[in-house]
Amino acid sequence: MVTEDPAAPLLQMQGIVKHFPGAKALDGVDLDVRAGEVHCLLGQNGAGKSTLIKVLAGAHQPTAGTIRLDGDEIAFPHPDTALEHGVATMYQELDVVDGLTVAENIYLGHELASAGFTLRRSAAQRTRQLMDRLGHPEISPHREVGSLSAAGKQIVSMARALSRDARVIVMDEPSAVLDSGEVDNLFRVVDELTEQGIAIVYISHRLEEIRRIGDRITVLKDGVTVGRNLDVSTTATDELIKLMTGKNVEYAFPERPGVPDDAPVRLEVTDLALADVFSDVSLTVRAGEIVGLAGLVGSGRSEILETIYGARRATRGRVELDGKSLRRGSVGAAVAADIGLAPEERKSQGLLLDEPVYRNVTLSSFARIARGGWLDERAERSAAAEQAAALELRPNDVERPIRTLSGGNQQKVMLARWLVHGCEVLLLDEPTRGVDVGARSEIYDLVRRLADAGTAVLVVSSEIPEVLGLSDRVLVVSDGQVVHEGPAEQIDEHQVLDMVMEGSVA
Amino acid sequence: MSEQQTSSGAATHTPTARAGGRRTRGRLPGLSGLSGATVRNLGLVAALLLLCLVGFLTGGDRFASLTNLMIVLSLAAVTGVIAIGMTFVITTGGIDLSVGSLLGLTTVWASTLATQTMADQYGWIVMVGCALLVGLAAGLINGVVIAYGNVVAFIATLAMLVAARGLAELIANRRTQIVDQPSFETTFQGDLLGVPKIVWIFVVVAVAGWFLLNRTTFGRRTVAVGGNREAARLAGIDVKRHLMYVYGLSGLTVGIGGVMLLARTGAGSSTNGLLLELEVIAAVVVGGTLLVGGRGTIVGTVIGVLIFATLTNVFIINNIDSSVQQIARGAIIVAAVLLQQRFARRSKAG
Amino acid sequence: MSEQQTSSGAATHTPTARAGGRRTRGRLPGLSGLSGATVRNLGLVAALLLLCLVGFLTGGDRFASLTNLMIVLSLAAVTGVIAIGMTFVITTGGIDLSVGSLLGLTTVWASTLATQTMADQYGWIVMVGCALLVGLAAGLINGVVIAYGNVVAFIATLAMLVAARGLAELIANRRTQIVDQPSFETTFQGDLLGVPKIVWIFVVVAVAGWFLLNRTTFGRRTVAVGGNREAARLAGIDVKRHLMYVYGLSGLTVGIGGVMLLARTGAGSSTNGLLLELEVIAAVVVGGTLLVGGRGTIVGTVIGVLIFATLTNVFIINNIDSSVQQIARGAIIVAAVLLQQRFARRSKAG
Amino acid sequence: VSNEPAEEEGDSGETSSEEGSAGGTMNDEPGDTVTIGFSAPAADHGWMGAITSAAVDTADQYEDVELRVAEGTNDVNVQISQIETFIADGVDAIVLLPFDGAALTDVATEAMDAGIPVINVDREFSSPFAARSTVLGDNYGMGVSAGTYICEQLGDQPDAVVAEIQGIASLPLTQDRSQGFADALSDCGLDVDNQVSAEFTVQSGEQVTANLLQAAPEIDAIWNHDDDQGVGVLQAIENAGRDEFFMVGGAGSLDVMEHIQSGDTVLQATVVYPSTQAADGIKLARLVAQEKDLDDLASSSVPRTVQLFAPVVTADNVDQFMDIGFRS
Ligand SMILES: Nc1ncnc2c1ncn2[C@@H]1O[C@H](COP(=O)(O)OP(=O)(O)OP(=O)(O)O)[C@@H](O)[C@H]1O
Ligand SMILES: Nc1ncnc2c1ncn2[C@@H]1O[C@H](COP(=O)(O)OP(=O)(O)OP(=O)(O)O)[C@@H](O)[C@H]1O
Ligand SMILES: [Mg+2]
Ligand SMILES: [Mg+2]
Repeated sequence: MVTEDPAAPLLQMQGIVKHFPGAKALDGVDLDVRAGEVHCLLGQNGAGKSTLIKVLAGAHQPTAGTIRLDGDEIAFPHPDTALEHGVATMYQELDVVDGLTVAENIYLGHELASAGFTLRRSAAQRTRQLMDRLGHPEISPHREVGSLSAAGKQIVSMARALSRDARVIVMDEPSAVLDSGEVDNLFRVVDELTEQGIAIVYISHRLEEIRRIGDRITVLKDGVTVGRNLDVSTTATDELIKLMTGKNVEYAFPERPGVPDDAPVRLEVTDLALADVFSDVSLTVRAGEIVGLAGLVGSGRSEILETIYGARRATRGRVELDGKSLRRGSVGAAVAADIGLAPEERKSQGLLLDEPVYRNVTLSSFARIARGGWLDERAERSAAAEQAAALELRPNDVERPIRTLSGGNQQKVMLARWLVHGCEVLLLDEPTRGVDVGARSEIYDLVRRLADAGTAVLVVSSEIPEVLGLSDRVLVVSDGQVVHEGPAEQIDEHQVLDMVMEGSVA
Repeated sequence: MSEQQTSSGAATHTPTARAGGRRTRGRLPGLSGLSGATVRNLGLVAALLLLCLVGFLTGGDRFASLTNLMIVLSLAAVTGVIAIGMTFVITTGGIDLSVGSLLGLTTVWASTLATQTMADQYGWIVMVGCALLVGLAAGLINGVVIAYGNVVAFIATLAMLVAARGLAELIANRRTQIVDQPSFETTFQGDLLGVPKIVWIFVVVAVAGWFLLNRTTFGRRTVAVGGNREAARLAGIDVKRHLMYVYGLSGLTVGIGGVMLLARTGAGSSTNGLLLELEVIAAVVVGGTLLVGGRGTIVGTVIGVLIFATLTNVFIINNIDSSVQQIARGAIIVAAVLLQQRFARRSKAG
Repeated sequence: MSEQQTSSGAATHTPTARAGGRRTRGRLPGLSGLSGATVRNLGLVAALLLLCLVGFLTGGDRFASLTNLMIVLSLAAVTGVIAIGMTFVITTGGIDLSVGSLLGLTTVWASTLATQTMADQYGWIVMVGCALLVGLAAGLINGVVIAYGNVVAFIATLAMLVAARGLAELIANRRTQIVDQPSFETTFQGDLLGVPKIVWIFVVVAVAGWFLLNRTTFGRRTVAVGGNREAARLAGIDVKRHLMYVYGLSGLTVGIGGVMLLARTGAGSSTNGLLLELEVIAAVVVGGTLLVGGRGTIVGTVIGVLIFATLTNVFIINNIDSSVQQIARGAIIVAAVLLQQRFARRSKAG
Repeated sequence: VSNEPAEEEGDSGETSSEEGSAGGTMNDEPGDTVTIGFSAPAADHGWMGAITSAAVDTADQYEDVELRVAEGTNDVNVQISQIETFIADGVDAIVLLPFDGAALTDVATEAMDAGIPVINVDREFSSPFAARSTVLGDNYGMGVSAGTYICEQLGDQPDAVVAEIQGIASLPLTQDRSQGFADALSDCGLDVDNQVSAEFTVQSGEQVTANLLQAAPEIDAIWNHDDDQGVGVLQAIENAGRDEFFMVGGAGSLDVMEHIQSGDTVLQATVVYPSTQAADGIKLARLVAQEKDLDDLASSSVPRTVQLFAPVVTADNVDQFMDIGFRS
């Protein structure tokens, strides 16, 4: 139900330009959002989506351009002002404070207080209401947010946006850390909100989500609006992808050539267990095989990978590579044995954000790059540049600090690290989280090429279609137990969901 | 052996553990949000009790007496008040190295001939006001340089440390200024209900600090700024202004400490507070406040301060050579932190 | 005026600047990957030059002479060597508060009667070996406590500060031990090619430190550990062992500093190095190494140390009251940091 | 006033300190203008502050003296650099109160070799060639004086409890004082029962004393090394309400002398440790640089060593000492 004239935009952004020192993130972007609609913002990694909504939120000051709310021109010099005008934002980088409780996080900046003293009881009460509304009554208002999973934090972030008297709620890739059950929940809330006439700006790289809830689409490319006022129901996927990438991309998974029966077992995991997280995990990955781990967020898949890798010390069990046992709890031993891990949280677990690309690429390969502890920077650069070219890194410049790369390109750097090192076993945790369509298919192709070259690959992903599409064999994990194992062709998304469905976000 | 036992025990309990784990992520089941802090403080309390036990075993009644308790508390009072302010600073992820030398400056400024003469006319409020104002102003200067000048706190407050000591020397002309102001002395010296007045002040400041940190928007924002500065900014908090206030608060507690020190020693001197900064920071950090910011505990700070004060007391009661004292002190600091961690870990594992 | 000029000058060059900027992200044109650090160092060099200008204007030839240069360099040498080690520690995101008191300990240990007697037999190597070993061992203990005991560096090294001072007092029995060992004196005292030998040592250590940080895997790991500890761990670096080595390195540089100080003063005393830690850290941080870790610059550190040494020199030459000196010193520290930031910003904007 | 008859027969300890007042000797006649470099440790306690102030005041009295004051520092490395700067500047004389005598010996020798006379004050160099002249306090003697005084008072009570409050324990001078004190006490069969060390500061004096009083429930006598920290010591005693003992101070601040005079505290005596040493040093340096003699002496030149006496000030003789007391 839309309350006002549906055509009159509630929010209008015109000619937004934003320059960062040395980089133009936005170069004239237009966006108009109507009350009660879900307006989707599409674009490749680095297209400027997050920058645009940060301008809208008052977190960045635009170099040029105007913002109108209800037709009145308005400026948001601080995040505060935007919030006061009813523009609430869920940011892409989780914006919660670990040391505060759920209720305190939700009311941060607009605390319920009298004379400076916080009113904890009413804050808790309202938080409970918000959590009920979001379908998570089990998250207590007094729980410390640091103890929540990424999905739980995303829910707190959403509750915070709801706690503001918002007319426009901006969601920057909210589903990236959510699994399908959670996404359903999210969409139910979005429906509720739009019925109240609240406008939603929704950013996601998953086109199927946009098909489900979107009304209209704006497409950004290189900081410019290239598609506006596109109707979700009538715009073809090919067309969207073409707008975003400027070319036709096959949005499909690579062929599965099939693993020959005599392929040797590269990685063998026997009865692996980590106290309180998972137990009795046994699996094998053969040379040239891609094995997927499917499951809900929080089911323990990341821990399985990290334990195999030695980043966590297994309480029980064995990990063997080509028949040789690996030392327990030693990443060094795993790396020396040519096992590589591309971790789940690229930024916090994988990259040195201020260091240039080439140093990130060679970080695990000193044994190859250095002689007697002395680095050969030229060799480093050329090794990195070679991989950058092969992976079509954009921009193809290995001197650039990683921080300035988009998510998809950062992920490519992570892969390049293990390509330079040369891996027999590659462990990939959420390899396409926050990665745009174009880069996604490149990553799929790359993984497949690696497998074809004889690498054993173990992939974790929360997007079930991705696991099913990419892997040769799938293991379904629920609550720390492997509940199913079988070829990927013989199982579909619904069956997987049925197997894992009694999980929880918190 | 014991590992085997633990893991098999865990296996038996796995269903419950997982169920509980789902709600509280591996914390002890049934404890609310505060439990983490409480458990960490348990380790500290254990360290303090251990120290007291040693004190009792070696010192007997000389240690375990009411008088001695008051001595320890008086000893802890000045450091303690300043440590309360420092807890806020460290919770924001900052540091304030200037507290020691500012303590000297406030005592000097509040006890100049001019101030004391004015106090003879208008009462002790002049001296107290002077100390508080000087502390607050210096703290705000720190805050402005750090928040608006983007100078890293370590350097900004180190500069203040050096400068304030110089200023104090200039003002005092390197002499010790004796407090001879009856209204000040009667108000702040001596006991109230058998407890030294400066200990009362410490108690009041600690309680006020606890409420400020845990029950007010100011305190919650302090945690937010330290825990995730960008998130705090995006939530609409004026981070810079808040940082300025926090350093101002630290300066203010130094001012209060200055008044207390004047009352206790009866003299203002530019040498007051020499090396105090390290002791205060150590007490706060041993107390469990994270140096990287985002978590602060007033209770922990108070216990931390008491541990250091008790340590000094036990040493002197046992008439220990001062060099040996230092070696022992170093070892005990590390031991206390390790003990605290052990508790924290065990609570997680259990 | 001059600002106007600079900006219009920049405008003329805009096309080139942009072309370069596309490759190097807003760095000054034509500078390679190191340019960020270089530009930041420019600000520091400017601060140092400014200071020298003041020195020249006020002191004339008394300042601008070769003798005076050597005086400044000798003053900087001991602090400088220790600051090199500290740069590594701070680059990992840690801190080492124990350097001052370890300096005292190494000078004492290397100049005991026993050591000197052995040195009479086996040569100066005994004293040097003793200083280096003591420094290294203490540093490694710091490292073990920090890396494997998970004690936060501030506290662990503070404990070492206290304990080492106590130990030094015990060993020296609180007396100053005079160096009376000819082979040591002839080897380390006096000049070589007109430059004091301790300055040569400083130069060698600084150059070695630069290579170690910028051209070896050890240095790269140091930056990685400080930049993102978890990422370093997952990349296969043994973070704990590396941290232990880094603190060991810091201890080793203190040992070298101890040898230099023994040569300079001819006496070992437990009071050597009092409060040196703050000065060293200040020099490193003013030099541009980030306290949060992940970025370290040896060149910056050397300039930072030189700034502090020159400041002392200029003050003495100008016969400024020592209280006023301290106030000025505080102000100048802040000014230097602000100047450096200004350069860094302008370079980005250009 | 330096030739007052009283002084000739009385305490010789005053000889040197009396020179601090505006004198009328021949040597005070203006001569060639001389530049004197002065370096001392950080003025981080009252006595050291008084040292520097007295030096500056004395230099101000002479229009022919230009004084260069280096920043007070407790870092021997920096202090060496200060002396090096003085040498490079070619000052006419250097007055040096080293933070650590041994550590500054080499550089002082260098100065002497460069023809710049060095007057060593208070903390002695380890080589006789490092100074033209040395003005010494008598730290050991100070301890002896304090111990002897306590012996006089308590000599008949072999089990009397004696406590000692040191200054900074790690300084050699503290060790000298304690040694003298212990030696003197042992002469009459006493020993130190409780020993604590403060930091020469008021605050630390108060802190350790509060604890000391708790550690020792019955005390007969306390010797406190330093009157500056004594302010805190006295306050702690007052806070604790204790008065069963008497106390002897050290250094001789004016406040302490006033207390002794009025008898309103447990302070019965103090041992003088002249804060005018550096002032004497300046005077000597001026004479040496102008190549004059010390005309109060019969011998023809400035003496190599002037060791100041450490007299005990009690209520009986305090009036004589009031004017050399320093405001701590
Ligand atoms: N603070 C900054 N400083 C410099 N450049 C920046 C900054 N923030 C963003 N950029 C650059 O601006 C461009 C747009 O980035 P933005 O984060 O808006 O992309 P996005 O569309 O949200 O991508 P993603 O889908 O990966 O989230 C990128 O090239 C990025 O490198
Ligand atoms: N540090 C920790 N302490 C205790 N329990 C933990 C910790 N980290 C994770 N867990 C528990 O381990 C389980 C699995 O966590 P995790 O979120 O990594 O799984 P996942 O399947 O990889 O999900 P995601 O898709 O979010 O990565 C969860 O039940 C979580 O509660
Ligand atoms: Mg984005
Ligand atoms: Mg995961």
